[in-house]
Amino acid sequence: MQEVANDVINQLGVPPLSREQNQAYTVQLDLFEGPLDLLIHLIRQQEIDIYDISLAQITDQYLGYLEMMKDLSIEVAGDFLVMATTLIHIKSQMLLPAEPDSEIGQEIEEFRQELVKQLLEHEKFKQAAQMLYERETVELSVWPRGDNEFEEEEKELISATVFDLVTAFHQMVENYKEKIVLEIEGEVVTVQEKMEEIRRLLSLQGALLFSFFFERGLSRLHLVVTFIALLELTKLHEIKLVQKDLFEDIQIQSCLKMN
Amino acid sequence: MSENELTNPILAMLFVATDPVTLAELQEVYPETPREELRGIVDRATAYFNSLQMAVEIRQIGGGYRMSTRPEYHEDIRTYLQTKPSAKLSLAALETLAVIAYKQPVTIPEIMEIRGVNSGSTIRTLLEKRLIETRGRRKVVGRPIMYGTTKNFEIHFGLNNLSELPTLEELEEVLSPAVD
Amino acid sequence: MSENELTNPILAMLFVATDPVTLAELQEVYPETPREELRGIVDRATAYFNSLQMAVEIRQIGGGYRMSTRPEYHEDIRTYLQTKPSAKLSLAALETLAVIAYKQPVTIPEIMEIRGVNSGSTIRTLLEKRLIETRGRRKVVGRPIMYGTTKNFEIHFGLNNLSELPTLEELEEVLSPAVD
Repeated sequence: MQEVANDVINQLGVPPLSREQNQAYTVQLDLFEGPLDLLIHLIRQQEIDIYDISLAQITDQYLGYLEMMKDLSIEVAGDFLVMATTLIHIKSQMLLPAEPDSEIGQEIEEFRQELVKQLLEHEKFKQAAQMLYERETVELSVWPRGDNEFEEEEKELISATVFDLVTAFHQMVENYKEKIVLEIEGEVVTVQEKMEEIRRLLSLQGALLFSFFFERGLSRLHLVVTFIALLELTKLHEIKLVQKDLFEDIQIQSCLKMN
Repeated sequence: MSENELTNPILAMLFVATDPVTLAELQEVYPETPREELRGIVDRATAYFNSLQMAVEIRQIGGGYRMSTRPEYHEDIRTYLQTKPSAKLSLAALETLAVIAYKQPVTIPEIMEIRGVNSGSTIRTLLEKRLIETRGRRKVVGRPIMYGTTKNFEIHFGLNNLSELPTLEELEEVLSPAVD
Repeated sequence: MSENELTNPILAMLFVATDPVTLAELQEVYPETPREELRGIVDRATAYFNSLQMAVEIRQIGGGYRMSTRPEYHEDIRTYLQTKPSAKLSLAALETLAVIAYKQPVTIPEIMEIRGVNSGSTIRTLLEKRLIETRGRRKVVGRPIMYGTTKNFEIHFGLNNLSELPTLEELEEVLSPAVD
């Protein structure tokens, strides 16, 4: 697979992912996804074995780099600052006069080893990302068959995942919140007024859908009043409510002769 | 094969294309090659391909060339296409299902309030697909039926139980507008 | 050709299918044929088809068989379809995906620890592209959601299954010796 990938990549002229191409004097912040990337870059630049890194030295370089970004008015992401704080803390501990094998000394060595471990682990995943990049390059140059001749006319269908479900709900909740905002300045309505409104609408249209009253973002008060008004009109035999099938929308029909 | 260096790329185009590929279209891809030469290449590629007597053949149709399966395999293909589970939901069904999943047990008027539209027919679809079920009646005026999700819903969405459903708060950072 | 009477219909199905065709699907079409025999037929059909060195080849991908064009024709096909090269994943997305692929099921805090940066918005991108999916919750404080890769991940990266991914140790050997 590796050779195939390389072949295709060469053939396609795709530059390999590399963050080592920058010159020492150019600063490309987006080259470093995070503090671990920057640390690895600094270690590579020094050509030191990752196992032999000196915390004091790497801290100075790291802070120097952040300083340079600041001078260039480049905003430094929070993740970089968290690492900076940690490094400064460790370095300040190292500056304290302490006996050679004190607890602090041990703590610092543990931190150093932990950092080396984290950097090595991080590097592996960078390489895994590179491998995925190469595979993706190959796959993006390959076409499966397009829509086939038997395709059913099922437009707009999606095969849903949990993510779709949450996203759909999130979207509706957002819309709903907006709707509620519009209702805050609602005026008082009476059942009588609602009955009049329904009579007027029915005289214009003959029939109404129940959902009509719910689609307009009316307040809960409006909906309750509407509901009572509908019941009242039913009792007066002015309207009848018809549901053609279970779950179908309810139709409000006028019982009065149209003139 | 490849008597001509264009033969294979052209066959690849016929494979990918959803409509018949015309000579004019091929001419656009290969502006250097004279039209008649191009015609010769496609015709010979077609003849060669069809001589292999494979499951697929190239036919001239609608002023172009099209790869399609031979009619004798249509029945098997139809059976195959029917095996594909129709696990697909319309957007309306997905929305209704989302409200039911997060607000269950919930009634149709309540779903309507959140969705802003009538959800009757999608409720039916979801019941048919056994993604939701009835859960008794709400003790309010009209005693509307309440709905909730089924075991099948959990299986469909790969959940062990409902508590695995991400909460809105949790996905807030994931769902907030992408920064990069 | 047709050493077996099922060879051509199966090749026709592979031609028609837009997704990889699995043995389980073929089994549904041909319930009478033993699974292993079916596997033999598909494998031989694949070998025969690929031996013709045509514009299209059959590959095992995402747990099934799929016909697709050979990579060397991508430029001509792109010209014909008038498409630009598809957007590739960002470096951040690839890195996050690599962590998920190798450590799955994995939570956002765990991904953050390895990457050293917040990965919320790339998670969203990967979910939208259906390269990852939720996988229940980790039974630790806060019960964070776990993520894993999807079938679509395998297809996107040309894998038949996850075990085809090189191990992290292998990657170290292949890619790291003395960086230029």
